[in-house]
Amino acid sequence: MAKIRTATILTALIKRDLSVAMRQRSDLLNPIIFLLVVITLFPLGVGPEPEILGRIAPGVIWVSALLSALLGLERLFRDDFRDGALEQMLLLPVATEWAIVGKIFVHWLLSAAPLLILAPLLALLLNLPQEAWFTLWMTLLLGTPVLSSVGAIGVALTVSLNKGGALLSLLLLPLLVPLLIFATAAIETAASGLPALGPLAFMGAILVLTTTLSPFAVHAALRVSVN
Amino acid sequence: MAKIRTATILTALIKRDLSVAMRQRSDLLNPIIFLLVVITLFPLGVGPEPEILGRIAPGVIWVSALLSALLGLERLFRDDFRDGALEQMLLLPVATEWAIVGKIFVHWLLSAAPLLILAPLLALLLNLPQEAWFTLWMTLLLGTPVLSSVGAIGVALTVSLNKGGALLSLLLLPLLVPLLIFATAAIETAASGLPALGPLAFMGAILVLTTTLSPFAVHAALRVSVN
Amino acid sequence: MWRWLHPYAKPEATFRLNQKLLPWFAVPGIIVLAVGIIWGLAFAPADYQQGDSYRIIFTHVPAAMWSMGFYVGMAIAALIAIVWQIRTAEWAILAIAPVGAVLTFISLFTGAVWGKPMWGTWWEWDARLTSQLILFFLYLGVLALYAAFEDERTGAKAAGILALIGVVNIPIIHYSVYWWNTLHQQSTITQAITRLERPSIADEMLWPLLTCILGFLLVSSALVIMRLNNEILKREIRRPWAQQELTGHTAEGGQS
Amino acid sequence: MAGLLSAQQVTSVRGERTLFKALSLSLNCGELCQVVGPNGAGKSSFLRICAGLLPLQQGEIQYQGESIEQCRTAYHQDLLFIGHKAGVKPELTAIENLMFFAQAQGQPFEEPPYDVLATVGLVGLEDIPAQQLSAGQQRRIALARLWCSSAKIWILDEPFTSLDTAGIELLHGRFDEHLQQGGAVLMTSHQALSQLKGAVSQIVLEYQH
Amino acid sequence: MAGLLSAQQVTSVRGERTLFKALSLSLNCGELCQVVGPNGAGKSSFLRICAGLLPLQQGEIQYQGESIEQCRTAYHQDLLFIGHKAGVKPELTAIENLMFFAQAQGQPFEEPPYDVLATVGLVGLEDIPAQQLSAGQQRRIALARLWCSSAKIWILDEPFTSLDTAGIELLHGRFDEHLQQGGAVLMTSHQALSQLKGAVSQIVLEYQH
Ligand code: HEM
Ligand SMILES: Nc1ncnc2c1ncn2[C@@H]1O[C@H](COP(=O)(O)OP(=O)(O)OP(=O)(O)O)[C@@H](O)[C@H]1O
Ligand SMILES: Nc1ncnc2c1ncn2[C@@H]1O[C@H](COP(=O)(O)OP(=O)(O)OP(=O)(O)O)[C@@H](O)[C@H]1O
Ligand SMILES: [Mg+2]
Ligand SMILES: [Mg+2]
Repeated sequence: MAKIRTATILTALIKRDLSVAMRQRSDLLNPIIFLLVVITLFPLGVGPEPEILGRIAPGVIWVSALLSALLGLERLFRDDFRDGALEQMLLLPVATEWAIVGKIFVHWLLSAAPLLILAPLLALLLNLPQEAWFTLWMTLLLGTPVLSSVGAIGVALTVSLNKGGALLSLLLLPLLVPLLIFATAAIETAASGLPALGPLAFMGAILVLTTTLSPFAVHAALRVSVN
Repeated sequence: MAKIRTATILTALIKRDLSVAMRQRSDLLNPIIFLLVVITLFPLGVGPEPEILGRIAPGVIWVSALLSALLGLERLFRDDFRDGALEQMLLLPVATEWAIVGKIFVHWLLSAAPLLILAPLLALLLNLPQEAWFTLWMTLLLGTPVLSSVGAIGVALTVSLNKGGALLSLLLLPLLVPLLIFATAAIETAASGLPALGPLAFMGAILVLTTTLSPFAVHAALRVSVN
Repeated sequence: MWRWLHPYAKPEATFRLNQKLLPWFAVPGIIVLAVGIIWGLAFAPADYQQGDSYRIIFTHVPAAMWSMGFYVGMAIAALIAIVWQIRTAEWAILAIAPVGAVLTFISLFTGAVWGKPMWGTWWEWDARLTSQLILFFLYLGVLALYAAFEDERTGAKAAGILALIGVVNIPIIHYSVYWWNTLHQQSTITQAITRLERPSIADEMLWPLLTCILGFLLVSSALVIMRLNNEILKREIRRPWAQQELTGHTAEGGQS
Repeated sequence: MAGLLSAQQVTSVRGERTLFKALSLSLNCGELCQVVGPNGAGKSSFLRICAGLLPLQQGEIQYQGESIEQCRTAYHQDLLFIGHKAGVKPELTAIENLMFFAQAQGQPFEEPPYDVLATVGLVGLEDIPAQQLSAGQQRRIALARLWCSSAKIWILDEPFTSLDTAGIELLHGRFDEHLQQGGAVLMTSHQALSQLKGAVSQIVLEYQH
Repeated sequence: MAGLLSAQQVTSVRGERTLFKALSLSLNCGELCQVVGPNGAGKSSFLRICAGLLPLQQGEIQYQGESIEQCRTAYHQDLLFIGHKAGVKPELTAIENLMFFAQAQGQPFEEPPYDVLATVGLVGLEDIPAQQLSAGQQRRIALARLWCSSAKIWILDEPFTSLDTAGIELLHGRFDEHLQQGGAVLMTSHQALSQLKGAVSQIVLEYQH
């Protein structure tokens, strides 16, 4: 019975957050615009040689995924903090960690889903060798939840401050570097025709680790921030 | 006399916004570290070959410019809208356009000035050919105010629920892309040892156009949003 | 654990303990460090490949090792602060962070200076170098987050959470040379210590190096202890014992 | 007996100021307690401590004789807290906000609760985002939760803010009903609660310099 | 004579609802006008129209006989508007907020206005960001503007919100002073202004379905 309750509350929370996001559709577009600009920028900057483009493609796609996740991150708790919805969340009759999982999921859905859909297009535009496409997609699938859940910790820590995104990214990017390294390693291995299971397994481990631990860290951080 | 008044009010506004952004002296450092962190990501993702790094350097630096502009953009009017400072701004006894210029200026100062200061260091770290340094700097100088003032229109439109907002922020994209194209063209011309006056002149034209027109557009957008 | 920690939850007890410990770190620290440096710079033989430039090792390696060690120490303090809500542990985070940041900076700087003759470049985006740079950013992040809060306790707690999470970077720094085949050489010394075998480095170079490592540890610890005591005094300034401490009415160690 | 909700020897320090020391409260079923005091005395802080949102320096808050840290979920299931910031999402309509609140409290409606909206006087405004409603109407959305929750303990921080006289009367009626059904209310207000039928106990906080 | 501020046959439509039709007002020096009506009647809308923040469908607002569109700057120089959202920056301290307001109104202080803060009861809280103050204390920062402005026309939307009784009394005293000095006040409040010495005219708005 208690289990079912948790599920109801969680779906209610997710549904609400999704409809809030859908009302402010323009905010949804910001990360996508950013992605598109980045992807157009590099061929322009580097010149059209397909070979070089292909080499930098994994890095460029991943760095932009990282940065565009950052763009939407602030909104994760900030608006809720300002209008009091965050305290109500802490008062929900479920373990707050579940509610946090819900919020992280919504952020992931809004920021990563477009990326996962656009990934083949980006790979094509940037001339990534075809062998690596699937691996790229896998790294994004495994890695973007990590971006959202680690990012949530940073936002939770800074939500009561009115600091710009700079502080947030200063806190977060160092934590995310391992992910970036494994992801690009995997794609590069795949591009050279080898199986990339090793780095992908590492990413899976990171994924499991962060998604299970981060709700607790976020909860601790929120309790510090909301007072 | 009326002129002096405008200047006083404008400085008051700028001073206030700056102190909102910088509660402590240490806040000044944040954007700088942020840039360094972002720049660190690319070599990690793309690989350390100096030659490739040098080629993507303009793109990388411009992406960071775009990101830091977008990161701060939301704050430009949204917080003011939520706490009522925006209506007070519309009631100031000066032409509202001036106040808007002030706000855009603050955004530019906070997002672009650190970049302009650090640009040589970034160029060094990323191995950009020395001939292109000055041109890179010029493109940033001419381009970043465009980011701020075009971005302001988008934020003003979306500051309250505004159905048209989503569409219009998509329209901003086509405005930004020419800017990027000219910027990278200029840097490349310079890197190959030729004078890059042509593209720079175009950028100057875009700059003049957007900075003179955007305050009026922003004002119109705000009057729609704040009601 | 709690029973052991509990007495030091009282700032005054920690302060007294620190006062007793400080001379045991500071004095030997300075002596050992001086001996190690002079030994390393003046008496150890020149390297047959690198000549004299290898002598940077005597600052580079200790600084690099302890930059990581102090981060772990800071994370442990953070854990204690979060789990048991002990204020002294919160202050310990703040006492360690700047010292650690300086150590990290020294290792980066000496590494870069050493890299120029060795690899022909100041900086390379190699995995070890980059992860060490990230350690520097982490230290700065902890300091920046703390400074960002108006309320010190909130700031310390937030910084503590970040410090704890950042620990993931430490194994990355250490194993980066194994996971990625890069410029930076693999650990000879740490490996030797953990595997109890003779390191592949000449004894005449090893001993001064070990002396320097010990010296760095002692001196840095002394700095941390001093900073911690300052912090305690600053926060407890209104308490009678701190007043007495400052005005110096009671004899040293008179009451505890 | 410990009472439904009790605070024991609670002390709160914010910044460098001690707001109150050794404050105690015992709230039983059918009781309403009003916390009064000048601006900045610490009323909201006390309410937030009671709701478990703010750490307290000393003392304990108990729900049915158990510390609220221990029985967090059970307590929150039985608690309805509305603070200065009401937690109404400005982007969503009144109905959407209400549906969410009901679901979150474990009382999902089968269909949109138009009757509740009618009670609080929001007929005809169902489809407008809360942001576009007047101050009082936004407050009414938050207060509509009082009509669709089974929580026994209500903690309300200045619920009358922005309400017109009719709204205040309505709320008084609802309080009476709730108390008769065995609920309890802990609230602050700068206005006297003279219209209430039941007894009102008061806790007076002074502004400590 | 046209009066200091006058509204002529003002009509306002929001969404699909006509809030009020052909509403007129004439406010002279030394007069206070209170707009009353239930939640959502359109009081705030009317005040915002008078301040020039909201477009009106029909009619005109005049300042000293001139349409406020024409003499916008002069009007805004003589106007002090405090709405539901008071425009106090939560990141800044009380002093910083006040200094900005004074400068923006063209009355820069030579030095920080500690006396004004003392008047509104914020002594000892000068250095705390407004965010960390209580609801009533934040309101007091906004209202402190009434003590450091030379504006003749005050338009205040529910200024008593969150204030304790002492604060409300203080505000009444300030209103009396302002009216005696020849100022004018247009305000809304759900509370009666019984403590005022001068006469209060009322505009009653009904909720139009
Ligand atoms: C900026 C550049 C550099 C950085 C950031 C850096 C960083 C580090 C770090 C973090 C360690 C400690 C590793 C551990 O204890 O696990 C270390 C150790 C060491 N570094 Fe560097 N380093 C740099 C450049 C160099 C250069 C140019 C050399 C010489 C070729 C060098 C030689 C060593 C040696 C011999 C050790 C000791 C390894 C051991 O035996 O454990 N480093 N360095
Ligand atoms: N931004 C807005 N956009 C569209 N409609 C609005 C907006 N603000 C208010 N309205 C509508 O105008 C009507 C009147 O609102 P107004 O704020 O003027 O009421 P009010 O008399 O001040 O009420 P209260 O006593 O609750 O403050 C409301 O029914 C509301 O739906
Ligand atoms: N987030 C916060 N951080 C630090 N101090 C705070 C915070 N919120 C409130 N305070 C301080 O606590 C004191 C009491 O605030 P509280 O909100 O409890 O007062 P209150 O009695 O509810 O007043 P009001 O009637 O104005 O709502 C205030 O002096 C304020 O400075
Ligand atoms: Mg309060
Ligand atoms: Mg109103």
